[in-house]
Amino acid sequence: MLHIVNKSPLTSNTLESCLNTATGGDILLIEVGVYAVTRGTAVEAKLRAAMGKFRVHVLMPDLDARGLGDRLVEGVLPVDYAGFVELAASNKTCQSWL
Amino acid sequence: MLHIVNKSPLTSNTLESCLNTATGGDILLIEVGVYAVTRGTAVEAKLRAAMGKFRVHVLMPDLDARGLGDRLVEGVLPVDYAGFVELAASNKTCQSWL
Amino acid sequence: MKFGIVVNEGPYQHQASDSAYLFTKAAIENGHEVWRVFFYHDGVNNASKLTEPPQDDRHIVNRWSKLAEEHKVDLVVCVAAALRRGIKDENLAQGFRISGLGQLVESGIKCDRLVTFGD
Amino acid sequence: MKFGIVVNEGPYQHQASDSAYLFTKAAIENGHEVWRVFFYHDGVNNASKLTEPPQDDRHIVNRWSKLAEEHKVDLVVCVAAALRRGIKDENLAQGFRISGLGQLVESGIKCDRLVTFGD
Amino acid sequence: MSEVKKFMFVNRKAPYGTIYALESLEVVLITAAFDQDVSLMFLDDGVYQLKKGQQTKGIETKNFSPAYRALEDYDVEKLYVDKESMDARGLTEEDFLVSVTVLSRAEMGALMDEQDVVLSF
Amino acid sequence: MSEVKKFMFVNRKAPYGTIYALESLEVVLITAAFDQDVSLMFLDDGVYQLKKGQQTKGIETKNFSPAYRALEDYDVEKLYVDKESMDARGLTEEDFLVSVTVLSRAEMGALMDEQDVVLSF
Repeated sequence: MLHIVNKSPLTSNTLESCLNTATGGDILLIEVGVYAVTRGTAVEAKLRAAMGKFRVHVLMPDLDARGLGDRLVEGVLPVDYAGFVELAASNKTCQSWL
Repeated sequence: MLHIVNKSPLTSNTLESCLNTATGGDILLIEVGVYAVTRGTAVEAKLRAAMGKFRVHVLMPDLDARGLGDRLVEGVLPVDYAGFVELAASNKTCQSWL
Repeated sequence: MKFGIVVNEGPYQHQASDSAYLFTKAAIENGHEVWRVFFYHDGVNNASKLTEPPQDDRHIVNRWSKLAEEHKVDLVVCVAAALRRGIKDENLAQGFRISGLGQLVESGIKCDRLVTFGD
Repeated sequence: MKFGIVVNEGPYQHQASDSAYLFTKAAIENGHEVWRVFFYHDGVNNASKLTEPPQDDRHIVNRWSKLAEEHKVDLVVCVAAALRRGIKDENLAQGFRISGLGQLVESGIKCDRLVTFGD
Repeated sequence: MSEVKKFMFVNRKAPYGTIYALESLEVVLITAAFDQDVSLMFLDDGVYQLKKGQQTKGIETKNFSPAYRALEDYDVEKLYVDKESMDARGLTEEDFLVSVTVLSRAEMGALMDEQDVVLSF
Repeated sequence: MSEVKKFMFVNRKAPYGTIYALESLEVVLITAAFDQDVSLMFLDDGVYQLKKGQQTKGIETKNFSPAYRALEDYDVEKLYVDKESMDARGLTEEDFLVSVTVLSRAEMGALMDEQDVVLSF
C-alpha cells in the first residue's frame, strides 16, 4: 500500500498519524510534506526511526521547488512524477492522508 | 490584543504557536478551534496552564454545533457572536492565527 | 466602531465565510459599522451569482447580497484573485464589486478594527 | 494500467490541482491510461472557463482542457459540489462535463488505481 | 453491478469547519447503492463527527449528524473508530451517535491494507 | 496619504503548497506604496518562504522568491524571523534570500502588540 502525505510534519500531525497507523510499505512525501525528509529538522529522528519500517520516498520536483533538494536525509528515495506513477501502479491501493 | 484560533489543537500546532508567541490578553477559540476548551482532551493541561496568562474565550455557537457545549473547562469564558464583536472592539488589534 | 472584514475562503468548503457573515451581522446589530468586506484568495468565490445550494441549505452568496443591500456594506472582490478563479462582472452577484488590493490596505487604514476569516 | 484521479481543491489556492495534473500527464507519458479525473468539493472550480490568470502564470483550466482533448481523458465535475459553487454549463470550460457522485464510485470500481489530490 | 470492491472511507476531519464530513456521507450512501463493500474509519479529528448532541442552529448550518443513524438502513454497518484518537479527545463510546467498533491504530492499519479503494475525507 | 499605521504581515505558511505566501508579497508591496509602516514576520512554516535556491521548473509554477530581494527597493526592510521556527527546521540565517532580524518568540509577541493592523497569511 502506498501512503501519500502532503502536510508539513512541523505544523500538522498528519505524518505522525500515518506512521502510527500504516503497517509498512511505501510512503511518499509530496507538496508541503517534503520538508519531512530534510536534514536537521526537529522531526528527523522520527523520520529515521520510521525508515526501518517503511520505504520513504520524496517527490523531488516538490523538494527542489522549496530549495532543499541538496538536503535529503540519506536513505530517502527520490522520485520524479514518473516514479510517483510507478509507485501508485506497483501498490494495490493508495491512501492520501489529506 | 485579541488572538483568534480556528484550528484543532489535536491535529495542528496553531494554538501552541499562538500560546508561545502572544504576550497575554484575550484568546478566542472559534470553528474547529473550540475543541481546545473541552474537558478530557490531551491538551487540557496545556490549556489550563495558559489560562494563568491569557483570558480564554470560546464562541459557544461553534461549540454547541459540535455537541460539546456541556463540556467546557471551568474558567473558560463563553461568548456568542455579539460577545465576539465586543472582544474585537475592546482590543486595539486582532490577529487571526490562520 | 468601524470594522473591516476579510474573507479568504470560498463558500461551503470552509466555515470561514459563515463565521465572517455571522460576525458582520452581529456587529451591525450591536450598533457598529461594517465599512467593507474584502473577499480575497478563494474568498472571491463568495461572489458568484450562479451559486445554487440545495433547498435545505443556507444560500451564502444571497446572504451577503442581502446584507449589502440592507446595510450598505461595501462588498469588494479582489480583482487579481477573481480573474485567477473565473469571477468576473458577468457572473458577479448583486451587491459585490470588483476592485484592487488597495481596497484591502485602505480597510486597514480607515477602519478601527480589521478581522480576518480564513483557513 | 487504468488510473482514476480525484481533485478536491480549486486552482491556484492549493497545489493539489497542479500535482494532479502533473501526475496525470506523467501517467499518460508512461503508457498508462487515465480513465477519468473527478473534480470534487472546491475541485469543481478547476472547470471555470472564465478563469484568466496573469500572463506569466500557468493556465490551470486550459491545461486540463488540452489534456482532455489530446488524450481523451474524461473530466467529470461533481454536480452537487458545482451547483454550490456556481459552476454550470454556461461557464464550463471545454472538455469538462457535469455529472453525479456515482461517477466517482464508478472510478473506484472500474479503475485499477484511484489517486486523490486535496488538502 | 456484479463487481464488488472493498471501499474504505477514511474520515480524519472535524465536522462543520470544512465540508468534507458531509460529503463523505454522501459518497458512502452512493457507494452502498452500487452494492459495494463499504467501511468507514474515523481517525484523529474525524471521531468528532460521531459526537451526540450536535446543535447547529447558532451557526445557521444544517445539522447532518442524524444521517449517521440512517447508515444502517443502507446496510452500512462497518464503522471503525481509532481508540487512541477517541481517548486523546476525552470521548468514549457512549458519546457516539451510533454503535461502532473501537480498534487500535495497528488494527486500523491492518484493515486499510485489506481494501481495494481508499477514499480520504 | 497622511495617516500612517503600523501594518504587520504574519507569514506562517510554506510556499507553493498554497497561494498565501505569494499573495502576502503582493499586499506588502501595495501597503508600502500607500506609505504605511510595514513589518513582515516569518513564523512556523513561514520561515521556509525565505529559503535560497528555490527551483520551481519541475512543478511548472513561477518561482516568486526573487521578489523578497526586491522588497528593499520599496523600503520594506523590517523582516523578522522566529528563531525557534528556524531552528526546528534546521535553517540558519545563511539559508535565507535576504538579511533578516532573528527574534525569540517573546520578542515576536511584543512586536505584534505594537501594531495597528495585523494581516495573516
